[in-house]
Parts: sequence; C-alpha cells; structure tokens
Amino acid sequence: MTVRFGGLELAHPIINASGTFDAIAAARAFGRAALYERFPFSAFVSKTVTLAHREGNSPPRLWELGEGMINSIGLPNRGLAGYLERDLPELSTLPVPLIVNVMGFAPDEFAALVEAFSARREVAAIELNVSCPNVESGLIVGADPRECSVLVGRLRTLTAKPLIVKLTPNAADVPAVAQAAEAAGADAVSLVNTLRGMALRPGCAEPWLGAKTGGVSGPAIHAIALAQVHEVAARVSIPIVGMGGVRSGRDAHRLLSAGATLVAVGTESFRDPQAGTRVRTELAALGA
Amino acid sequence: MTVRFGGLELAHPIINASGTFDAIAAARAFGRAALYERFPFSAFVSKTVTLAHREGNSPPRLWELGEGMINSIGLPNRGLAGYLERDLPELSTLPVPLIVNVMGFAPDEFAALVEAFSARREVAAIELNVSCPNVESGLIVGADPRECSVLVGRLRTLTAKPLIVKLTPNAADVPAVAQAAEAAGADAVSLVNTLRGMALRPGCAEPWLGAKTGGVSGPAIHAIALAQVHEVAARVSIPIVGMGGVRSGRDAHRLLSAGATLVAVGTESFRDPQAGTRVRTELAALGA
Amino acid sequence: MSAGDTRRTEAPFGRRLATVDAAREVGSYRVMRLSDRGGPIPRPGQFYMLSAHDGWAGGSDGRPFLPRALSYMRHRPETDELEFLLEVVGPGTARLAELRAGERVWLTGPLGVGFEAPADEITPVLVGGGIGIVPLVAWHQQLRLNDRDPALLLGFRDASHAAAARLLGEAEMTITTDDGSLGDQGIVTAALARALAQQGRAAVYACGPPAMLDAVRGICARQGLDAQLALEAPMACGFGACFGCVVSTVAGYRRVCLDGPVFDAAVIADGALA
Amino acid sequence: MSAGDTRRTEAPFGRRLATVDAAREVGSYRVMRLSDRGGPIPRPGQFYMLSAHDGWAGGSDGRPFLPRALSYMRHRPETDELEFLLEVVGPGTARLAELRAGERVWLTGPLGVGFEAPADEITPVLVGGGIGIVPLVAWHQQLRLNDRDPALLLGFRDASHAAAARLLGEAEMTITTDDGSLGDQGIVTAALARALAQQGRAAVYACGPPAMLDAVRGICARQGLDAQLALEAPMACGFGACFGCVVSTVAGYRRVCLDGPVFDAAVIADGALA
Ligand SMILES: Cc1cc2nc3c(=O)[nH]c(=O)nc-3n(C[C@H](O)[C@H](O)[C@H](O)COP(=O)(O)OP(=O)(O)OC[C@H]3O[C@@H](n4cnc5c(N)ncnc54)[C@H](O)[C@@H]3O)c2cc1C
Ligand SMILES: Cc1cc2nc3c(=O)[nH]c(=O)nc-3n(C[C@H](O)[C@H](O)[C@H](O)COP(=O)(O)OP(=O)(O)OC[C@H]3O[C@@H](n4cnc5c(N)ncnc54)[C@H](O)[C@@H]3O)c2cc1C
Ligand SMILES: Cc1cc2nc3c(=O)[nH]c(=O)nc-3n(C[C@H](O)[C@H](O)[C@H](O)COP(=O)(O)O)c2cc1C
Ligand SMILES: Cc1cc2nc3c(=O)[nH]c(=O)nc-3n(C[C@H](O)[C@H](O)[C@H](O)COP(=O)(O)O)c2cc1C
Ligand code: FES
Ligand code: FES
Repeated sequence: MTVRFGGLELAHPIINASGTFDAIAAARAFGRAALYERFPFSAFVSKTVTLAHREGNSPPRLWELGEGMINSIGLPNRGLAGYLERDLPELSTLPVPLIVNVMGFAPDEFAALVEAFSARREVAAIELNVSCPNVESGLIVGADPRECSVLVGRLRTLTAKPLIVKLTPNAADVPAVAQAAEAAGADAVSLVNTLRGMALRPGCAEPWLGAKTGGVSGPAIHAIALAQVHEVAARVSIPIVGMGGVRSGRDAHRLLSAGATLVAVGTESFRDPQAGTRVRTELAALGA
Repeated sequence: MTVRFGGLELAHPIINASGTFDAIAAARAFGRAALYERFPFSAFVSKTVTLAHREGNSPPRLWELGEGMINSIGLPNRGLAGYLERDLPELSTLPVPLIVNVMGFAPDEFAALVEAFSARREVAAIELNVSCPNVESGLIVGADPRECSVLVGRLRTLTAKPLIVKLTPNAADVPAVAQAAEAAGADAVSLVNTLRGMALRPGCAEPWLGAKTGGVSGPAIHAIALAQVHEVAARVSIPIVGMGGVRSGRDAHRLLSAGATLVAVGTESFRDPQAGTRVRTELAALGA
Repeated sequence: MSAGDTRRTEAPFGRRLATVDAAREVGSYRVMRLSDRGGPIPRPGQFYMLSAHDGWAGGSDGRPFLPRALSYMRHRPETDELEFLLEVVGPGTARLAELRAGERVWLTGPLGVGFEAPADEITPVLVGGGIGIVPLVAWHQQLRLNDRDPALLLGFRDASHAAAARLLGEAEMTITTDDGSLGDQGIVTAALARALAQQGRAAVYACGPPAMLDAVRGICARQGLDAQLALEAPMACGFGACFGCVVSTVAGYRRVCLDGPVFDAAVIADGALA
Repeated sequence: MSAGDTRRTEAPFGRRLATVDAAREVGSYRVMRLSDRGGPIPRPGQFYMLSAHDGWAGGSDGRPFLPRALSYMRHRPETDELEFLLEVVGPGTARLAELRAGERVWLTGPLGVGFEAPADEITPVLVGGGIGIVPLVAWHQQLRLNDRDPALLLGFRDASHAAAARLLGEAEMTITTDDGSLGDQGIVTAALARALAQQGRAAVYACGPPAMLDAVRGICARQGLDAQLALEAPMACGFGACFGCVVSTVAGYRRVCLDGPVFDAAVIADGALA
C-alpha cells in the first residue's frame, strides 16, 4: 500500500485530519509505546499552528449531530515559538513523517510560519489552512482564487518543502481555488475542511456554541466532500488529500476512487481512537 | 399561528420546499378530497418551472444517505406553456395560496417566466430558483451578489407580486447574495437549496447518479441551513423562508429562532406525506 | 395513462402505524404479516411504502433513511391483514426482515397502479422472476376469484428461492431454476416462449429483474401479445412527490410510483430495462 | 499539572468490546455491569468512553453519534468487571440504559486523571451531588481499603434519587434531599459547611452539578482547605484529541478529559463553574 505523495513515501494512504488527533495527548492517555507501535496514520498532521499563542474559543465548543458534530474549537495552540519549543521535539519522535498545518491571519504571518518550519528537518511537509479571512482584504483566502494564488505564490518562494493547500468547502467554486493553488506552486491540495454550521441552545434562540457558529464534520458531510474531491480531481493534476466523514474503508475507497491520493480520517477518531488503522485494514480488504 | 409574509396572510408558518411535494400527484395517490381537507402546508410552492419543457436527468436520480439523500432530478417540468395549460388550472383549486418557483438559464428566460406568472391571478407569489448558471456569464446567479442584483433588479420591474429569491448554499458568502437580492427589490429570500454532493456506484469509481453530481438534502444539512439562515437574518430585513433538513417541530422552531418567518418542509415529506402537518402540530406544542 | 378504478385504490392520506402480526421464513425469503386495521383493499400490483417505527437508521452507511417500496402479496379483508414477501438485499430490507410480532411499521399505501384484467377470451399468463413473484401472488388470487384460469411460470435462482412458489398453494405452475435444483433448469423466459407457442390468445403479466422483463417485452412484441410489466425503481416517496423513480417510456420519463409500477410493455422505451 | 502514576492508569490504545453482564435499577438511576476482560485497573475519578455496539443512532435528532463519558463506580479486579451508574438525560444515556445482559458496548479507558489521596493526618471529606456520587463510590472504597475513614456527604433531588446512597453500603453518611423526602432537607453544601466546622483538617473531594462544585470551591477557598473537583464537560473523544472539553483555569483552558476530570479547586478560574 506504499504511496508516493508530494515527494514523501508513505506506508499507506491513511493520515489524520488536522485537529482531530493529538499525538502528544494520545501518548499520555494510551502510553507512548502502545501508540507508537500501532500508530494509525502513515503521516501525522499537527493541529493548526498560528504565529501567536491562542487559547481558542470559549466553551461550549461541541454540538453533536445525528451523523457528525459541530465544533468551534477556535485553533487553540501554543503559537509558533511554543510549538517549536514544546511540541516539535516530542512530535519529531513519532514513527511517521510530520506534516505541520499552519494558519496566518495575514500573508506575513503565513510567511513567518512557513519560513520557520521550512528550516526544520523534523517537518516533512507544510499544510496551509486557508479557511480564514485575510484580515487585510477581508476575503476568505480559500474561497477566492486570486487571494489563494497570491498567498501560495509568495509562500512557494520561501520553502522547498511540499506545500499542501487545505481548501474550504464553503466556497462557490472550489475547483477554481484548487487550480489557482496548483498554478501558484502548491504540491497538493487537501479537502474538505468543515462546513459552516450552527446549533441553538435547546428550546431557545441563543447560539449554543461559544463562538456562535462552528464547523460541521463527520458522515453528514461525506457526500459533499466526495463531490468536491471529484470536481477538483478533474481540474488539477497535483495529488489530493481527501477527507470529510470517513468512517470506514469503504468511505476511504470512495474518496480514492474520486481522485484522492491520500485519505484523512477526522471525526471518526473521536469515536474510535484506532479508526485510522481500521479504515486502512478495511480498505486493504476491499483490494485497494 | 397566522403569519404575514410578503403581503400574504398564511394560516401557519409551514410550507413545502419546491420540488418535494407534487399536489397533483398527491391528489391521484391519496384522493383529492382527503388531500385538500388536510392540506399540510399554508401555501403551496410548485416544482421549478422553466421556459421550455424538460424531461429531467437520466436515472438513477436518487441516492440515500444515513440522514438524507442526494437527488439529480434535473427540474423535469412541462415548461411554461404546459404549466399554464395543464398544471395551473388544477393547482388553482388548492385550498392555499400558490407560489410558483421559476428558473431561467438566462435573464430573458427569467423575465418571460416572471411576466407570464405576474399576469395570473392564481399566482400569489413567485420564487426565483437562482441555483443555476447564467449561461451568458457562466456564473451561478445565486453565488454571486452582482449577478443576483442585476437579475432581481430587472425582474422587480416586471411584477408587483412578491418575489422570493431562493438562495443556494454552495456560495462563499450567502448573506452578501441575500443583501444584494434585498437591495434589488426582493420581498423575501428562501434558503437553503441543496448542497452539491455525489455518490459512486457501489464498489466502483463511476458516479451513481445519471447527472454525476446531485444535491444533498435532509437532516444532514440542517445545521448548515441553520447557520445560513442565522447569518442572513443578521444582514437583511426582508422575511426569510428557512428550510433544510426539517423533520420535526423542533427543527422548524430552530429555523424560526434563527430568524425565519416561514419554514419549508422538503425531504421529510418523502418519509411522511403528512410531515407538514406533523411539523406544524409539534411546533404548536412547543408554544411557538 | 390514467388508471381506471379497478387498477388503483387510493391510499389514506399520510402514513399510519401497522403492527407485525407474524413473520416467518419461506425458503430464502421472509413473509411479514401486518395488521392494517381499517386500511383499504389494495389492487394486485399496487405497493406500499414501509419503514420500521424503531431503529430505521444505523445500518450500512447509516441507512435506511427513506421508506422502502414493497408490493403486497396477499390481503385478507376479513382481518385487514397484509402480507409482504421480503428479499434482504440491503439495510432497509434487513431491518424489515428483523421485525418480530408486536413491533410496528409506518405504512403508506396502497400506491400506484395495479394490473388490468384481460378480456374474457384471453388467457392470463403470469411470469415471475425471483422476488418478482410477489404481485403475481395477489394477481393470481384475484384472477382465480374471478374464475379465470391463469397460467403460471416462475423462475428462481435455486430450490431455496423456489420454495416461495408454495405461496401460490396448489396451483399448477411451471418452475425453472438457474441451477436446475428444482423444476426445469433454465430461464423462465425460455419457458414463457414455449408456453406461448402452445397457448391460444394470451396476455402476459410479468414481474422480475429488468433483463427478464426486457425479454418478456421482446417475446410479446414479436408475437403481438399484450404484456403488463410490474417495474421496480429506487423510490424516495412512492406518491409522485420526488420524480426520482422514473422509467423511460415512449412518451418520455414516467414516475414508476404514480403511473406504474404496472406499465404496458409497449410504452416502455427501448433500452429502459437494461 | 502532570499526573503521577497513582492518578492515571493508561488505557489500552483503541476501543474494545465489553459485554453487559447485568443491569438493574437503583432508585432513579441504572447500574450497568460490564465484563472488561483483561482491562486494566482504573483509578478512582477516571472515566471511560462508552457507546452501544448496536443501535448507536436514531434517537432524538438522530443522535447519539459520539461515545459518552462515564465515570466508573466500581471495579472488581477478580472478575475484570466494571460498574457504571447512569442517569438518563438524553439519547446516549437512554440507549446505554436500555442495554441488557449479553449486549455489547465499545469501551475506551480508563481515561483522565483521578483523585489524589490526602496526607495521613487529613480527613478526606467526600461530597456528592446526584449522579456525581459515581466517582466518589470508587474513591470511598479505595480510601477504606487504605484504612482511611472518609466523611460522606451526599445530596439528591429526592428519596428516589437518594436510593443510590445504598451503593456505598453501610458507610456512615449525611444525606440531604432538596425536597426533604430523605435525610435532611436542603443542599449538600450547607451540610458541608456544617461538617467542616466540626472537622479537624480536611481535604474535600467533590463531584456534582457545576453550581454545587462552585459552592464547594468557595467554602474550601475561604477555609484554606484543599479541594479536588471531578468536573464534567461535553466530550467528543475523551483522550485529548478534539480540544472540545475545556474548562477555564488560572493557566488558561485545560482539557477536562486529559488534565482532569479531577482538578484542584484552586486552579479553576472564577466563573468557570457557572
Ligand atoms: C414497486 C416496488 C415493489 C417492490 N416490491 C418488493 C417486494 O415485494 N419484496 C421485496 O423484497 N422487494 C421489493 N421491492 C424492492 C425493494 O424496495 C428494494 O429491494 C429495497 O428498497 C432495497 O432496500 P435495501 O435498503 O434493502 O437495499 P439498498 O442498499 O437500498 O440496495 C438496493 C439497491 O440499491 C442500490 N443502492 C445501494 N446503496 C444505495 C444508496 N445509498 N442509495 C440508493 N441506492 C443504493 C444498489 O443498486 C442496491 O443493489 C420493490 C420495489 C418497488 C419499487
Ligand atoms: C468525566 C465525565 C464523567 C461522567 N460520568 C457520568 C456517570 O458516571 N454517570 C452518568 O450518568 N453521567 C456521567 N457523565 C455525564 C454523561 O456523559 C452525560 O450525561 C451524557 O454524555 C449525556 O448524553 P445524552 O445523550 O444522554 O444527553 P444529551 O442529549 O447529550 O444531553 C446532555 C446535555 O448536553 C446538552 N445537549 C443537548 N443536545 C446536545 C447536542 N446535540 N450536542 C451537544 N450537547 C447537547 C444539553 O445541555 C443536555 O442537557 C459524565 C461526564 C463526564 C464528562
Ligand atoms: C474538533 C475538530 C478540530 C479541527 N481542527 C482543525 C484544525 O486545527 N486545522 C484544520 O485545518 N482543520 C481542523 N479540523 C477540520 C478537519 O481537519 C477536517 O478537515 C474535517 O473535520 C473533515 O473531516 P472529518 O469529517 O473526517 O472530521 C478540525 C475538525 C474537528 C472536528
Ligand atoms: C427531490 C428533490 C427535488 C427538488 N426540486 C427542487 C426544485 O425543483 N426547485 C427548487 O428550487 N428546489 C428543489 N429542491 C430543493 C428543496 O426545495 C429544498 O431546498 C432542499 O431539499 C432542502 O430542504 P430539505 O432538506 O427539507 O429537503 C428539491 C429537493 C429535492 C430533495
Ligand atoms: S418515488 Fe418519488 S416520485 Fe416516485
Ligand atoms: S473530549 Fe476531546 S479533548 Fe477532551
């Protein structure tokens, strides 16, 4: 099942979705030896790192759906400096390549993050989370082909490491953004991020989540993810990391059939900490 | 529970979503007397009417999800002339006001449809399905504030009847489109239409649906619909018809709480032909 | 394509709860008997939309979500009981086949247009393939009640499936199985061609897999015989609301749930039963 | 905030199937006993994530989807049995409470950080509110095994809920109920204030609704007593993966599932238990 992906050679096509598996926490909960021995993913994608430390959104941060959930976690992280000092040393001991997911609220922030990680041997690739507004233009970078093109073009000059652009599904024309990313030098795209969603306090008109709205993930979005992967695959030739509602090898197989090279497991890891391993085993049993 | 909506006075806030209830077919299946006596909706919204007759997409047209479905029906209808001759006389006997949903593949087609229905007393309001590309510009009208503004502005001059603009959720900034519609003279907006989705033939890489992709509806999209209704309500002052995955009075109550004036029941009618009545009853029991 | 009163019983508006009275295996299939108190008398060929009251979710891919179309097999007016025959092919039929006496289902129907009786001098020939036997059981019973003497030709995969033929009681019939484990080895349409050769004027009533129906259509067209085909199509609603269940006819797409499921073979477009 | 070995047993990596051995009502709650063959020995205050193997879907709004956090109440090392106590508040607890002997659940755990024992000269005072009794049953048992003599103060809504107090066996305890139908009428924190007044040096261990924990925190802060609070938060994963379960502490947000659920009362931010 070995897969070549943007210069990396991975043992199999199943990785984790950013922000849905914390290898450092999992080592505390399950023991490092057990975790490393049966690490579910062929590469590990970190939770989004921002330039400054972030506490994340105020709770509640979770809402459960019949086939998924809404989260408004709000990208808590130690910030670049804290990540380099505290997280990176530990994550560099992982048995698989490390992909660092980064987000900036302005192009300069993105640039600082990419430069810093570009200089670290422990980092195999960089994923750009562009589901956020560029505070300078007010536009969501991942929803606007031009914004995306300008950003990726600039970051491309800063690193030789594989750059993966993580697309947001909350866009009118996702393939156009993917094409812009490819033309600007991205080595791969990943999709989908969460769909904007909302929940209300039971029996009341107030938003439930601390951040009011949040992102929908899980099986509820799988058919939407499949359509977007399929549409993007028809328009770009760089590899695709497909994700969105994968709970079984069959779902992973669908995303691969639709044109993905790797598949990321997100929300399903919450239900089954070894979901990555199960998905890979089921996928193998399907002969894929 | 009487509700005023864009000049109409409706007995309660529950209507049907376009294309999910065929009153003429239901009269054949259930008997006209029984249907009219317990008509589930306070207004009836027709399936989209286009200028020319359409057969719709080739089958299969349906794919089931765990909490919803994908359809690629493809707007089959008799076309304007056929609708006026065959459907309208029968629909005008309904015990509730009739809202005609129309779609054009170019502004002139929209204009012809709006003018024709504007002249008919049987028609209480006109809903514009703008989830389609303008073949002249190539842009999806409902995903682009300018396109939407130009179209609605032109149609506004052609009719005094209430104009409802039905927004597509496959857009980066739905509230911006809603604002454009309001500024151009729309009396109301309705949302959400289906989300673009896809299914593959089991065990194979070919698309299942005859039209390859389709639209996701049902509970899977409810949280997404709720977010969009909430966001649009914050930005427009015209009334909103909320829809998307409503299966109970609680779901309807959520959409009303988020800012809708009316709630449309779509996919749930397939599971329960009297879903509209049940939703209304449950809503009343919630004291709303 | 409007249906006369003899072909459609209107359904009560809405869905209603019915209780499972009994369920049992018949060969590879499952018979489910429901008590549909106060329900109307359906016409052979009509169908119902069913879903389990509890646990209608959580199977493969989280399904089932929509109700499932099932032809009724027998109706007992004395007791308001309906019998269905189930072949388990996915999460919906699996859940229905799991139901035990006392459990409840949501029921909408009868829906669609049933079979139309042939003129007196014409012999009805009923041809069923596999689970397609279901509407023919109802139709056979009705024809016998009207003193008609239908011919019966039933094809199955194997003896275990052919066990369902006993649902037709003592009636005389020709059975074929793909593997020859019961009756004649071969396909039922071959048996139909043989039977029609020996028959006077006949009208054919068929239900089964698309390829079988297509063959029936071809045979009847060549011989100038009327044929009525009970079709299947994936359905979301069953009452004409979704336009999802269409079949291609000479007049364009038609909704199987509303204009069918029984269609004259002559109106079905070439290639529609592929 | 790192947890010593005595406060965290690492969970086997992944989820595993466990079988329901028995389930019974205790007053308004339900006790569920699972056989967790080969599972590790948990520490009082730790919890597990549970979901039913079958039918984990289809309740209100289609839920449950995610597993549910439950403190363990008792663990029997001889038989690898785990006991849980359930209060039905929604679709997840409803489904778990429905399970009968022989049915299976997915189990991940033990998770989180449990209670830390007080120094020898300090009396442990255990304060539980409602379902918050659960981790205290385990903790009480462990303290007694270690020859400590904890005080027990338990508050319930009414006598039917207070029936759960019998899960602590013959232990001496103070019971309060909101309606006075058993024990003293009033809230358990009032009883705590009275008890502490008569106590020498005490360390308080509390689990219950947020308002109760906040009151405990206030009382202990004023009296300069250590308190450990077992918190609840909505959880998606239970093993630190989602960052969904945070509580506000003096050092910022902390994950209840990873850094808790047991926290020193002193680190909890003002207003976090609102
Ligand atoms: C008028 C009519 C009468 C019928 N009468 C009977 C009867 O008497 N007895 C009987 O047993 N059956 C009958 N059927 C067929 C029955 O309705 C289907 O077998 C049933 O709906 C299948 O549901 P399922 O969940 O078991 O299988 P599904 O998993 O839904 O599979 C059925 C087929 O649908 C396709 N499929 C797979 N996944 C999906 C998906 N996610 N969405 C859409 N399609 C999918 C595949 O081709 C699969 O083979 C009748 C059908 C019709 C239309
Ligand atoms: C560490 C820990 C230990 C616990 N130990 C126990 C125990 O031993 N025994 C026990 O009975 N309980 C225990 N709980 C609580 C238990 O986990 C919850 O009661 C349970 O998760 C509720 O699930 P439910 O589906 O029954 O209810 P839900 O419907 O999920 O309702 C629970 C609450 O969540 C909110 N809510 C409602 N709908 C949603 C939604 N869609 N998404 C998110 N939130 C919603 C509401 O505030 C509601 O009151 C513990 C919790 C934690 C964190
Ligand atoms: C709790 C949670 C936290 C997430 N955090 C991040 C994040 O930090 N960065 C990011 O790019 N995506 C984040 N995501 C999005 C996921 O990586 C993934 O794109 C999405 O959840 C869809 O996959 P799924 O349906 O399998 O979960 C998060 C998703 C969830 C559910
Ligand atoms: C089978 C089907 C057909 C539809 N046809 C139309 C249509 O003709 N015109 C239109 O504007 N919307 C159409 N819709 C969209 C619905 O009106 C509605 O916006 C959408 O289904 C979301 O609501 P729901 O989740 O309650 O179904 C259709 C939806 C379905 C499921
Ligand atoms: S099943 Fe909906 S129209 Fe036939
Ligand atoms: S529940 Fe996921 S981090 Fe605590």
